Amino acid sequence: MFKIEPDRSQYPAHNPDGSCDIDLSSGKYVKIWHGPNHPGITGNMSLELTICGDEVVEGRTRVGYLHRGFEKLMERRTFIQVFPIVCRVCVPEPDLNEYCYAAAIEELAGIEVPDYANWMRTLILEMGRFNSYMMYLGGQSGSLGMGVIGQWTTYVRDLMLDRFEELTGARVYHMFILPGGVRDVLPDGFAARMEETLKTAERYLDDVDKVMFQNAVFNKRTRGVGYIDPALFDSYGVTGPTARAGGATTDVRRDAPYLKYDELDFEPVTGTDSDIWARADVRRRDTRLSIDLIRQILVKMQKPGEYFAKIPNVLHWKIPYGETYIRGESSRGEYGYYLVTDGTGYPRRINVRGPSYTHAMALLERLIVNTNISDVGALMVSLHTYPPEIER
Amino acid sequence: MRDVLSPFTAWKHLFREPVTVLDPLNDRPGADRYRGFHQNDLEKCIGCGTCEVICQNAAIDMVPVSDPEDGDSGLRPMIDYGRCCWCALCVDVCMTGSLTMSNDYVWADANPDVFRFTPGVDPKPWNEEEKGYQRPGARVLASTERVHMGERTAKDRIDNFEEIVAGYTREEAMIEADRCVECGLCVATCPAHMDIPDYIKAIREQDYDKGLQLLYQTNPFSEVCGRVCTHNCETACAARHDGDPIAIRWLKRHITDEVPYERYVDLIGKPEAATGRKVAIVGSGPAGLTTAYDLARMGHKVVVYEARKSPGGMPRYGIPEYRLPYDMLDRDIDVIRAMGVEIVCNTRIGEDITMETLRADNDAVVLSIGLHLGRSTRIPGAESPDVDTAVPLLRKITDGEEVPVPEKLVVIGGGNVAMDIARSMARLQQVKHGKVGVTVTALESFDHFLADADEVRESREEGIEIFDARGPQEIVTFKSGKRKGRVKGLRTWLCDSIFDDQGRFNPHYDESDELVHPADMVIEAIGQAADVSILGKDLTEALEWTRGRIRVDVDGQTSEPWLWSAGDCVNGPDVVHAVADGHRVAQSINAMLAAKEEAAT
Amino acid sequence: MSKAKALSKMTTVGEVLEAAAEFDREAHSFYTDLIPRISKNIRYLVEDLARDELRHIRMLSKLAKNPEVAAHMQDEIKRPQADRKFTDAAHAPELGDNPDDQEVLLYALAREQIAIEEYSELAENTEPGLLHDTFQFLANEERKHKADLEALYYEIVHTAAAPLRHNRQH
Amino acid sequence: MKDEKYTPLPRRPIGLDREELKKRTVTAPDGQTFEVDPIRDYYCQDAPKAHQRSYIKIVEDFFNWCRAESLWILGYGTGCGAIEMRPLMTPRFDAYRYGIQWRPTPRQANLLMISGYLSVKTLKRAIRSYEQMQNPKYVVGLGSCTINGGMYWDSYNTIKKLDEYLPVDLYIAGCMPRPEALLAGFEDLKKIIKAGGGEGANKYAENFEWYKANQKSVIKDWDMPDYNW
Amino acid sequence: MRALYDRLKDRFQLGELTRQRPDLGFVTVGRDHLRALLVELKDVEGFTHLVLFTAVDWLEDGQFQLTYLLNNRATAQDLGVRLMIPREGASMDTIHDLWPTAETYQRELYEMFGIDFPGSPRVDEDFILEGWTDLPPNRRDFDTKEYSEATFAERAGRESHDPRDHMKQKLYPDGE
Repeated sequence: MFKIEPDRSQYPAHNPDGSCDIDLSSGKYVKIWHGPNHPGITGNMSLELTICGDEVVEGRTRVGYLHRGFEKLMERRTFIQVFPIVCRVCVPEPDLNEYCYAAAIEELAGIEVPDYANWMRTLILEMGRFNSYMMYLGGQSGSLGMGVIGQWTTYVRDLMLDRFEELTGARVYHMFILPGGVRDVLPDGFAARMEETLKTAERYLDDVDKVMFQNAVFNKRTRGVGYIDPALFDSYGVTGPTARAGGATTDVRRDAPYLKYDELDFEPVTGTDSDIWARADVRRRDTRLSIDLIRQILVKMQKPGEYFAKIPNVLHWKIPYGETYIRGESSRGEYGYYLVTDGTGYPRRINVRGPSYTHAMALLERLIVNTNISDVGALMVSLHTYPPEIER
Repeated sequence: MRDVLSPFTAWKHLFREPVTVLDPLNDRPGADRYRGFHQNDLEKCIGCGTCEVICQNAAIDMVPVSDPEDGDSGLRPMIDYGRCCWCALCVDVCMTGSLTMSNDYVWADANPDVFRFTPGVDPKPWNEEEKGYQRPGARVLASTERVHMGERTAKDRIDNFEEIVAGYTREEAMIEADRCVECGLCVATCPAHMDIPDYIKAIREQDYDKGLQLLYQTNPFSEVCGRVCTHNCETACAARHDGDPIAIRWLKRHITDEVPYERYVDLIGKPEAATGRKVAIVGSGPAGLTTAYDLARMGHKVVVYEARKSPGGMPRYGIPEYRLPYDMLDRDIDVIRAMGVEIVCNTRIGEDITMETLRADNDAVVLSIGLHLGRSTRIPGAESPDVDTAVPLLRKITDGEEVPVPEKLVVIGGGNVAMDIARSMARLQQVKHGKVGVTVTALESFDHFLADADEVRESREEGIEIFDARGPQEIVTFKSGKRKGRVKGLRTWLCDSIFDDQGRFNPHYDESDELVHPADMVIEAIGQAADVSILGKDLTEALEWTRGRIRVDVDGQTSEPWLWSAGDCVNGPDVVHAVADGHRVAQSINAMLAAKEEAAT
Repeated sequence: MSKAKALSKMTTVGEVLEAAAEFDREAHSFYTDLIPRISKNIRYLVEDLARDELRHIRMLSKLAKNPEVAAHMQDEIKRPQADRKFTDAAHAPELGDNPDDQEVLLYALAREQIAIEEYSELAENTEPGLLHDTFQFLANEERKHKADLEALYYEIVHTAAAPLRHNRQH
Repeated sequence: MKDEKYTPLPRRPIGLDREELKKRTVTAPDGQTFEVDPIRDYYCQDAPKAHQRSYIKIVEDFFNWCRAESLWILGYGTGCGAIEMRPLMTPRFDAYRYGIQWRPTPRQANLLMISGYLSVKTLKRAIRSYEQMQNPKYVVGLGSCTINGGMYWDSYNTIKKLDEYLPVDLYIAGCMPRPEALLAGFEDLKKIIKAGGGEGANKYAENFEWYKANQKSVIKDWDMPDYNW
Repeated sequence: MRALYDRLKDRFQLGELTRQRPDLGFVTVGRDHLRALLVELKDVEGFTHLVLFTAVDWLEDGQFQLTYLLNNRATAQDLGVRLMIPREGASMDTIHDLWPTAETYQRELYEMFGIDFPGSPRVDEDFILEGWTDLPPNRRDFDTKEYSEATFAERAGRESHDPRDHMKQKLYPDGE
C-alpha cells in the first residue's frame, strides 16, 4: 500500500515544548464545533476543533451531554437496585456492565455462580460484542460515506436483537444477568435459530468484506491515517481491538480469563499497522471470532441446570467492607467495575472504567492534531467510542 | 483494480428478497418472554408493597383498591410509566407471583399524565395477553424456605415432657429473619398488633435488647407466645404464598432466648408512680395478667385472684409442658410480678371471696376466667365413666394428679387441644406401658384441619393414629358382663363433606363407611366453655349477654360500669388474642380511672 | 293424637298450613315458657328458638292467604337438603329445670327431626299434587331450620373449630 | 451529614460561545470602528409568533395532511432511545415508506425526537435545535424519562418533565420504545396533526415567557440568546 | 504478588497488603511515597498500565481515598494503590506526566469530588458539568435526590400507601 499523506508535522509551527501558538483573532484559524448535534459524531458528544484551512491544529473532546450521575445514583440504591441501571452505562453493549457489576457483587459477597449461568453469561457477552461490532462497522463505513454497509450491519444487528429478545425478554437493555446468576434458561430451539442468524450474518459479512475492505476508497482513506504509536499504548491506556491493531496481544478474555473463556478455543485477533484500516480489520475479524465463539458456547453449554445461586434477601442485603475490580473485554477494550462496599446495604462507591474514557479523551485529542478535517469522523469512529461510558 | 470493482458486488442485493417487515405494527409481537406492560392478578395480589420497595425508580405506588382484610392490605400497585425501566425486578420479587408483564409494548399518547395505571384494575388492551414475562420458577430474590427448627426426635421425646423444639441459633435466626420483606401485613392480623417487622429487623441487626423492648411494648407473654402462640401472623405472611411463611413465632422466641433473663426488667423499665387506685383481676391467664401488667405499669395497684395452685391459666393448665415448659411461663409471670402485680392463688370466686367484695374493695374488676369447662359430644355412651373431656385431664396432668392411663384410648376432636391431650396421654402410656396406643378422630378432613400441621406431623411421629373426617356416632360400651358400662370403642362414620357450597357448616355422612375404633377410654376434646357459675345468680341476671358470652363493648367493658371482661371467656380460645384483650381493657380502665381522678380534683 | 295423624285428615292446603302453624304455636309457647327458667347467659338461645317458631307461624299463615301458594311451593321444593346430621348421634335430652345451652339445642334439633320425619312421611303417603307439595315444602322448611341449628350447634359446642370458621370467612 | 467546610475550587467554564459572544470593538477595513454585540447582532431578538391558521378549513386540512405525511426528523440522538431509531432507517423497518426521514440539520427538520433522558447540558442544545427548526414543528418524547424522569428520577443532572421546557406533542412509553412502538407513535402523531393538533410550536410561542423561565431555572450556564430564530 | 509486596514494603512503608484475588491486591501508601512507588511500579516492576484512577469518599472519617489501579500486562496482575488524603482542602500531586491519560481522571476528580491537582493540564476546565454551582456531586454529602427534587419539577399526582399503616388506619385506627 502507498501513503499519500503529506508531512503535516510542522503545520502550524510547533514550539520547542511541543505546543503551538494559535491566535484565533489572526483570522488564520477557525474554531468549529463538531457535535453534539452533528451527523458525523458518534452519539451525543462533541469535538471542539481549531482548524487552519482543512487541517486540524487542535482538538478538544467535550463530553457531558449524557451525564446522568450513575456513580452517584448507584450509591443510593441497594445492591439489587443498582442492577437495572448499570446496563444503561453503555447503550450498544450493555451486557458487559451487567456482568462486571454482578461479578463484583458476587466476589465481595462470596457467592458462587452456577456453571450454567456462567455459560449463559458468556453467550450473552459474545452476542453483545457481535452487536457492538455491527454498530461499529456501520459507523466506520458511514463516516466515509458508505451508507449501504450501515444498512446491512444494522439489519444483521437487528436479527441478533431478535435473538436477544427471545432469550432475555428485551431488545437493547437486556437486564438478564442478575447478581447471583441469570434470569432464565435458553428458550426451546434457540440454538437452531441462532445458527440461522449467524449464517445470515456471515453472508452479510462476506459482502462487507467485498464492499468495504476491498474498496479502494476505504483503503485510501484509512491506510496510514490515525496511526497510534504502540509505544503510546500504556501512556494513554489503549486497550482492546485498538491496541491489538497495533500488534499488542492484550485481550482480557485471554490474559485473565473470566466466565468460561478459558474453556473456549480462540486466539486474540491482532493487526500490525495501528491505523484506521488495521483497527477496522481487527474488529471485522473479531466479529467472525465472536460468531465462532457463540457456536462453541452453544455446543459446550450443558443441558439447562441451575441458573441462579442462593442469595440473601435482596431487600436487606448487606455486604461487608471490601473493594474489588472486575474487568472484562468489551468490543472497545478493557471494561471494568471498581466496587467498594462498606458493610451497609448500599455500595460505597462504584467506578466504571470504560475504554472510551481513555480513547476518546486524551488519546483522541492527541491523534486529531494535524489530521484533515474530513478524516476526523473516521478517526473518531475508529477508536470505537461510546460517550455514555466516558461521563456515565 | 479488484478494490475498484469489488464494491459493485453490492448490486447483487438488488435481486435478493427484501427484508422489510410488511406491517411492523402487527407482524412483530413481543417475544414470549418479552418484558412489556404490566399485568396484575388482583385475586392473587396481597398488596404487600414489596414491588414498591424494590423499584429503584420509585415507579410504583400502592393505591387502595379494595378493603383491607387479613393478609391483604387492599392496596394494589399503580405503575408510573414515566418512571418504569422494565427491569421486572418487581415481577421477580413479587411475593405471590401475581405481578407479571405482557408482551405488549405500544403505548403512545399526547397527554403525559395518562402513563400511569393500576394493572388489573384499569382496562388496558394487554390485560388478557397471555404471553410475556413471568417469573420462571420460584422466587429467587429472597429465600422461600424456612430455616428448619431443630427438635428432639420422636424417640427422645415420647417418654417425657421436656420441650421439643430447640430454638434457633443466632445464625439460623439471622437467616430466617433475613427472609422477611417487612411488608407488615402480619401486624394487622396479630391480635396484639405486635411490631413484627421491627423486631425481626432487630434480629437482623443483632440488637436483641431493642427486640425485647419491642416485644414487651405489646406483649408481656413473649416467652409463652414465642412458643405456643396460634401465630395467625404466619397465615398472613406474604412469604407463604410462594414458599414457607416466616417463622415469626420462633423468631420471637429467639429474642427472648438471647436476652439474659436478668436484664428483662431493666430493659422494660420501671412502672410509673403509684396512683393509689386499685384493680382486682379474676383469673391469672394471659388476659388477666396482661391487664395486670399494663395497669401496674401505669401505677395502679393490681391484685390477681387465681382459683388454682399456680398462676398462668390455660398456658399452664391447658398446654402440656413439652410445648411450654413451666419455667418459661414462670419467667413471664415473674416479670409481671416485678411490675408490682400481686397474685393470690387458691382463691376461688364465689367460694373464697365474692364478686361483691371485689367490687366494694376495688375501683374496677376484670373478669378473665377463660374456658375451663370441657364440652361433651353427648352421643350415646358419653356418660360412661371411661369418657372424660380434655381440659380437666390436662389440668390434672399439670398438677401431677393421678389420671387413668389405659393401653388404648381414642380422642374425639381435631383441634390443638385434642393433639395436646393425645400427645400427653401418649407420653404417659409410654411411661406406663412402654407403648403408645392413641387414636384421634376428627370431624374435619385434613383439607380443613384445625390443629397445626406441625402438631399433626409430630403426633404421627410419636405413634399417634389420626383419622380425619370421622363423625362420632356412638361410644360403644359393654352391654353386659363384668365390664358392663365400660368403654369398648368409638363408632364413627365418614364425613365426606363438612361445608356446603356457600361455606356454611353442613356436614354430609357416608353411612356405609363405618369404623369402630377400639378403646378403653374416650377423651372428648371438641370444645370448651366458660364457668360463669362463679358470678352468682344476681350478677348473671344483672349483666347483659350476647350469644352466651358476657356482652362487652370494644374496650372490654361489660354492662356493669365497674366490671370488665377479657380473654377467652369473651373472645374464644387464643392466647395472643387474650393478650390483646388485656391491653384494651387496661387502657379502658386507665381512662376510667383518669376520668375519676380528674373529677375528684 | 300424633301430629301425623292430625295432619293426614286435612284435605286442603289451607287447612294443612293452618294445622302446621298450630303445631308451631305450641312450640312457641313451649319455648316462651322455658325462657324464665333458664340462666340468663344462654337465654338468647331459647329466645331465638321462640322467635324462629313465630317467624314460621307468620310465614305459614301468610302463605295460606296467598292465592299463588302453589307456585311458591314449587320453588322451595326443588332444593332438597341433607337430612342426616351429625347431631343425630347425640341424645335428645329431657329438659330439666336448669338446662345448659347444649341441651337446649339438642332438644330443639330433636324437635326439628321429628317434624321433618313426619312431614316427609306425609308427603310420601299423598298422591303427587298440591297436598304432596305442601308436605314436601313443610319438610324442607324444617330441614332448613335444622341445618341452621346444626351450624349453631357446631359453633357453640365445637369451639375448637373457631379458627376454622374464621378462615372460612375469606 | 453535610460537610460545610468545602470551599469551591475555581472552575474555568468552556464553550463555543464564551469569547465569541462577548461584546467587542471591531475595526472595519475602511478604518471605521464600531461595537459588535454578537448576541444582538447575530441572533433574532423577537420572540416567536404563533402561526395563524388558514381561514378555509379544507385548505387547512390539506396543509395538515401534507405536514403529517412528511415528518422529517432531526438526527440528534439525545439519549439512549436514539439507538432504536437507527433500525428505522434500515430496510427492515423502513420508516421512509411512511414519509419519515432523518435530516442532519434543524433547518431541514420538523420533528425533534427527544430520545430519552435529557441532561441539563443537552437540554440547552435541544432547546437551541428546536428553536432553529422551522414551523410547523413537533416534539416527540421517547420513554419514561421524558414523561416523569424515568430511572434517573433522582439524578442531579437530568430533567424530569420534558413538557416544562419544550412543548411536547406526543409521548411514547417504553424504556426504550422499540422501533415498532416508534412507528406506531408516528402514526398517532400523524393522526394528531391531521386532526389539526400538534400545535406545540404555537403553544411555545404563546407561553414563551413561561418556557424561558423554566429553561433558565435549570440551565445555570445560560450563554445563548433568548431566541435563535 | 506477595514477593512484590515484600520487595517494596519497607522501601515505601506500605500498609498491609489486601489480597482480594490471586491477581488483585490493594496496598495503602503514604502521600510522601506515592510518586516514588508509582514510578517504581511503572518503570521497574512492569505495572505500566493505569487501569483507573478514582476516589472514594469516606465522609465519616473526613478522608478521600484515592485509588490508583495499575496493571502488569505481562503477569496479568493488578495492584491497587490506596492513598488517604484529608477531605478538607483536598489536593494531590498530579501524575499526568507519568500517564498522560491521567489528565482526564484528574479533571474528573476535580469536578466530581473537588480534589485539586495543581499542575495538571486544564484541570479546572469544565469537564462533564456545565455551570455547576453546588457541591461536587460525587461527594457523599451532596444529596442528589434532594437536589433533583428542588431543581426539576416532578409530575404531580403520585401518592403511595404503606401497607402496614394503611391497614392500621383502616382496621384499627385507635391502635387497639
